Amino acid sequence: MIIETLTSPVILFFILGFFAACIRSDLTIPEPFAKAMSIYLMAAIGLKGGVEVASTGFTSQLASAAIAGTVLGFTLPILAFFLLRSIGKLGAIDSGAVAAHYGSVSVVTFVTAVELLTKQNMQPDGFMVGVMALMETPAIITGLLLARAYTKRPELENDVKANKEEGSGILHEVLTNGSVILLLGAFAIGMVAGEAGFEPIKPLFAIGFNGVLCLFLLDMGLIAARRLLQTKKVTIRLASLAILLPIINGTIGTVVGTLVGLDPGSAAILGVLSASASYIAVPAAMRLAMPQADPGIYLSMSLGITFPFNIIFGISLFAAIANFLG
Amino acid sequence: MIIETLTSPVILFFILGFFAACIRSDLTIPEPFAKAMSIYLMAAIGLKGGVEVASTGFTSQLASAAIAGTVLGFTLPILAFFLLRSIGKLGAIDSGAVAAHYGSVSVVTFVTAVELLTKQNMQPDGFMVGVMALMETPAIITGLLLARAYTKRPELENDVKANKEEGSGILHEVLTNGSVILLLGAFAIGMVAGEAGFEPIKPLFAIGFNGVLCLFLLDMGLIAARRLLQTKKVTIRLASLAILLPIINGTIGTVVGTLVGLDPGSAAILGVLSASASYIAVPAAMRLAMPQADPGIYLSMSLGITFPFNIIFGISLFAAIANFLG
Amino acid sequence: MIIETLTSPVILFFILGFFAACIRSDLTIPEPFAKAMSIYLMAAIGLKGGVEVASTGFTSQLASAAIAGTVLGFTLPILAFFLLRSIGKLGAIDSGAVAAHYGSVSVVTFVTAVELLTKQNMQPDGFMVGVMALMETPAIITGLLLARAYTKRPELENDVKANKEEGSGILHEVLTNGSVILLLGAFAIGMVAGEAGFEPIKPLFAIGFNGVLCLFLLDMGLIAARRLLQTKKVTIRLASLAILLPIINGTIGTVVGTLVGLDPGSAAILGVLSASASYIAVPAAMRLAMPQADPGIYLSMSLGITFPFNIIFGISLFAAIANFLG
Amino acid sequence: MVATVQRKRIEILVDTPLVPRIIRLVKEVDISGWSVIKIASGGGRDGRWDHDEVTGAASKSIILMIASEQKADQFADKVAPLLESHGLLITIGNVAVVRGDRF
Amino acid sequence: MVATVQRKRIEILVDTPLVPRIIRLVKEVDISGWSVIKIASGGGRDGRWDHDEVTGAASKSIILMIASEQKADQFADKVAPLLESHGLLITIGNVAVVRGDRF
Amino acid sequence: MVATVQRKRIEILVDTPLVPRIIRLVKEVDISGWSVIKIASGGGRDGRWDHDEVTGAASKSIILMIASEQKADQFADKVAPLLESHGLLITIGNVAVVRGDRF
Ligand SMILES: Nc1ncnc2c1ncn2[C@@H]1O[C@H](COP(=O)(O)O)[C@@H](O)[C@H]1O
Ligand SMILES: Nc1ncnc2c1ncn2[C@@H]1O[C@H](COP(=O)(O)O)[C@@H](O)[C@H]1O
Ligand SMILES: Nc1ncnc2c1ncn2[C@@H]1O[C@H](COP(=O)(O)O)[C@@H](O)[C@H]1O
Ligand code: NA
Ligand code: NA
Ligand code: NA
Repeated sequence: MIIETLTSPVILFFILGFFAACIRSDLTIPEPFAKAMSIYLMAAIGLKGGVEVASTGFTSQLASAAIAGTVLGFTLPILAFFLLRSIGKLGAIDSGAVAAHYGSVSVVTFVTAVELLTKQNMQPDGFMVGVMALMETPAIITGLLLARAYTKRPELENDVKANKEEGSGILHEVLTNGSVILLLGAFAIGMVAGEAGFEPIKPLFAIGFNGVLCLFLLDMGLIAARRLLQTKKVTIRLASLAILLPIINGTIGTVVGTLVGLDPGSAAILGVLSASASYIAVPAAMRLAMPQADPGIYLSMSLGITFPFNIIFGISLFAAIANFLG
Repeated sequence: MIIETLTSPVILFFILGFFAACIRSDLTIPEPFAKAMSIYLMAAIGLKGGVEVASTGFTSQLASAAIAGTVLGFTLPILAFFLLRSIGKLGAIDSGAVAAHYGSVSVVTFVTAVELLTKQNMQPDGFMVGVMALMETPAIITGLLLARAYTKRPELENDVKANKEEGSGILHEVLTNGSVILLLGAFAIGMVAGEAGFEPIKPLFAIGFNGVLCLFLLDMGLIAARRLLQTKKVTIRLASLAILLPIINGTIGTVVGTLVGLDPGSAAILGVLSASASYIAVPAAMRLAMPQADPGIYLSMSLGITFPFNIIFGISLFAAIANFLG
Repeated sequence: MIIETLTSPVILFFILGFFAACIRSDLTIPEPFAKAMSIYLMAAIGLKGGVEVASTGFTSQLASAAIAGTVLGFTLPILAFFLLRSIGKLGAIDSGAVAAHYGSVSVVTFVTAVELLTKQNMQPDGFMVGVMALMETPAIITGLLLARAYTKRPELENDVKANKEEGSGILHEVLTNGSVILLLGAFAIGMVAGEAGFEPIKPLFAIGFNGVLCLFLLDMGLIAARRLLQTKKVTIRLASLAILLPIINGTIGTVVGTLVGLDPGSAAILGVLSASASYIAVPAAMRLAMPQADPGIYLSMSLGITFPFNIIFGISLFAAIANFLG
Repeated sequence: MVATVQRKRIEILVDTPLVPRIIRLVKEVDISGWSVIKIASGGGRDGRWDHDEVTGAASKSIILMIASEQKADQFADKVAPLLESHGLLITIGNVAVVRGDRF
Repeated sequence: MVATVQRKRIEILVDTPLVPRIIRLVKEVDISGWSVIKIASGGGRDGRWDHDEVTGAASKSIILMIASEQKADQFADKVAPLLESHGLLITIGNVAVVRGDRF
Repeated sequence: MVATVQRKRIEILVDTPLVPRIIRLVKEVDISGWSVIKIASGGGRDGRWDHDEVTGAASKSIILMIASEQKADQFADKVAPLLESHGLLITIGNVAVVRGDRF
């Protein structure tokens, strides 16, 4: 599958962006355009998932996938936290922040995986979009709790005071996060509208999808490489963890997915979700909840290393594991 | 029709946006993307209307609709002005400004109405796009004249002086307003190009249309709800008027449309145009022509209340009236 | 062909934009949307060219076109430079800067020409996209060398000092220029993916193309006319040159294209490329390399006069010449 | 040490649709130039607003000008009558302009 | 000559996700309003960053406020504890506000 | 009362394509950081221009820096030779920086 991956235009555009940034080209995608594409992609996958669930109905697989995803979201950061402290030599605050990123998910990695798996006749179930939405936030809570548990009081004092007022603020922010609302909302609209209601808007959301994904991954390639080139914060140890963590988490996710009875495509997607690291929802939450944590570390690891790794190798790896187990 | 309305993805996306803003989600649509979608929608409806007129030719119905629309644009603000002063307890300047908004039109309400009516086999005539363009500006003139006629001199003095210089400026601004030019220009291009010339650009402008409208209404839902939540200026009296005025104006418009011989679909659209309130062209003109008028009032009424009312209830209402009369 | 040109929606949107700016309408296309469209257009033509070359393979025509294009890019600025100094009465620095613009190319002129020629059954070869990418930069080097050769030392002194440090900087900027990378990158992706790999992304890149081009030319019309109206720097002599230079360069390009054995469509495109003047890559390079050169001159000439001239008359002219010679 | 001159830095916070009207006054007092900066969001007596809106009528901009004290005063006098009705906020600060004789 | 009053011009450079937290402090000291300006790009001890990124977490904004000296001091006291942990840069300058009694 | 230090607020108005060249000079004098703000539109001797253009060559930005007087002077000396040819406008004002010892 790795060869099909590397000759797919979607991935080639990612590589083009990565390459352009490496030779320090001035190519840039305007930020509002990138945001527009990400809104489009989330609306489209939400809709498609909802329409699919509308025709298959709720199944027991859906329930087990939802539970498995939520449990993974809460627990994966724990292992990550201790690896980051021991191998990564990070402090408790930075470890908690990074762990939250790796427990949460990356929407673009998910979308790319769905495209690549579908081409391999391993199309995952439509409800996995809903599972992704469920997995966005639990890791934030675990990450914060771990950081707090392992931090000496004075260091967080001002923050604790601020966080008291903030407390519910962060919970609110996490639950009403724009991408969660958009994904779940579009999912619900897809379910209400069904195949027939989806028909008139299908041209935009289904037909244009792959092309938009190409342009979006072009931008992600630029951003990932620029992060990597600019960072001064990522040590060899951290760089290794940024590859090790997705392999560990992704394998756990794929195995769990197989165990709870998902088909290979969906199990692979659960692996991809576990392996992927957030770079939108979690960084914003961390900036608010633990401003002392260093964005230079968590963004460079998740965007600069883990994202490209998953896009180019991870997806194929978890597909292979799922096929082997399934 | 109200049930079809409430299960249409277009409307569901509006409700999703409204809901997201109500739970204070941070979901936002980047402003340049929203502007791009509004340019796209105006170009698309202009083109489609022009292509249709190119095939049907000029008809007497077209002429009567144009005249009816223009007369409605000039006269509807008069009733609104006196209701706003008496029931709404607004001063002359604010009443004039708000009345101008309700005499003018909302492009998105029009577009949504065309989509919903077409689904009900009540497709309006293509030339109604031209009628809409004609209805954008007359109300501004009536609103300004009313405000001036009922204001004590000193209050407007500086402004009158500024307005002397400005006078032709505002007229010019109103006539060369971007959305008017774009609508009429695309309409003309559609007429020149005809069905054959439209063919190569049809994929973008016809096929993608419904999907773009969904995303645009998602944004409008966010904006409408945020307006409503932030405003401190809208009293119960004004809120009631923001629902009463579209009902009155829309009924007048639908009746007039039927009387001048339009088919039910086009009469309903004339009703929708009369009921809708501007939130782009008129606010900008008011800021210039009567800076003392309070944007907190006119934007909250037109965007926060009348727009959602029309989208969810008004369109179905005027369709029902038109069917009843037609 | 000129009549087909003037009734094509693509050109009509350009004229609409030009007209709107002339009557000083406030119509504007948000900048990030315009940039997004230009990225889309470049990706799309790169891909289409690459896919075509993937199916035809490398031909001797491809090689001669590439060589002809590069040579034209290096040499066309020389004639332009002396005409600008003698007829245009410009100093050496401004002459060099303007000459660099006219030796380089305009992507949008190219795209529009391909659309119009295809409608006339003169579809150019796919590899001409690659030729365009090759022609973007040589003229910058010639322009800089000419300016330096004909400038008295003291005037450039600070600059020479700055440029020593800058030297490789400008070369690097020119070679890694965003549009060159995107064009060549998408071209390469098209070649790797081939017809089959292109299939899933075809809907976005092929079907939407003409419509996007309409909206982009609407913006170009606005920009061209606003440039023309605002400028105080363009004398009658310079305005005449802004029409004379594309005629001369375009004729040379078409003749050369025919001589090296291109089919009429491709020869006409080589003419269009020669005639067109850059307004993105070269201005940015000139601002860096020769900040003393006046942007008011080169942007007004290339965007305000030459661009509209080529779109409306030039393309038809070079098509006629190519047909006559071919 | 490079030479500097003392100038006024004038900032006018204004509704975006009114920018052209203020620019006209700028030109009347013959100030050498101006620059406009967009406000992304803000809040005041009316509560908070955000700029991410389709209707540009509620957006705000800052007009920034560097001018001599004399021209700054002239401009302030000219713009004062519009202050209330147009809801302007005008601040004037001191800056040193490097080789700024032309301003 | 129009009347002016002396006020403080406060600029707070802050990570965009933290803007709402600062605004809450602004409201506590009852300053009449604030305006937010986006930073397009920048650089500091960590090297350079650009704003053209999907993740808004790295973007920066300036909060601009005009206030009386007294309120500016109150605000500075309130915000000081967050200074280090939130990486704020706060500058206070003097400006004359034209007919600025309400600020 | 929180402690403040006196610093210089330097604003450089410059064509956007030239920003990297100025940043290089900033780094040479070891100023702690800089922030870039986009100009939306403006006008000068050449008449008015707008930023909404495909060609970025005509767009302008402001580079904002907070620095000590000494570094501000060093920077001004360094940038002075480019002033004319690059059409820069450089202003230097005084601000108090809250707990600003690191700038
Ligand atoms: N006095 C000024 N104050 C603020 N901005 C200015 C001033 N003069 C020029 N500018 C800016 O610099 C740009 C170029 O001005 P100029 O070099 O005079 O053509 C203008 O478009 C403005 O954005
Ligand atoms: N003291 C202030 N400092 C900075 N900006 C302000 C201030 N007061 C008001 N503003 C801006 O002016 C807008 C309108 O304020 P207001 O006129 O009080 O409703 C606000 O949204 C802010 O952007
Ligand atoms: N001295 C300064 N002047 C202006 N902006 C600064 C300065 N130092 C830092 N910044 C801004 O603050 C951001 C973070 O800086 P730092 O905290 O040093 O990494 C930079 O990217 C700049 O946008
Ligand atoms: Na994960
Ligand atoms: Na109306
Ligand atoms: Na050329």
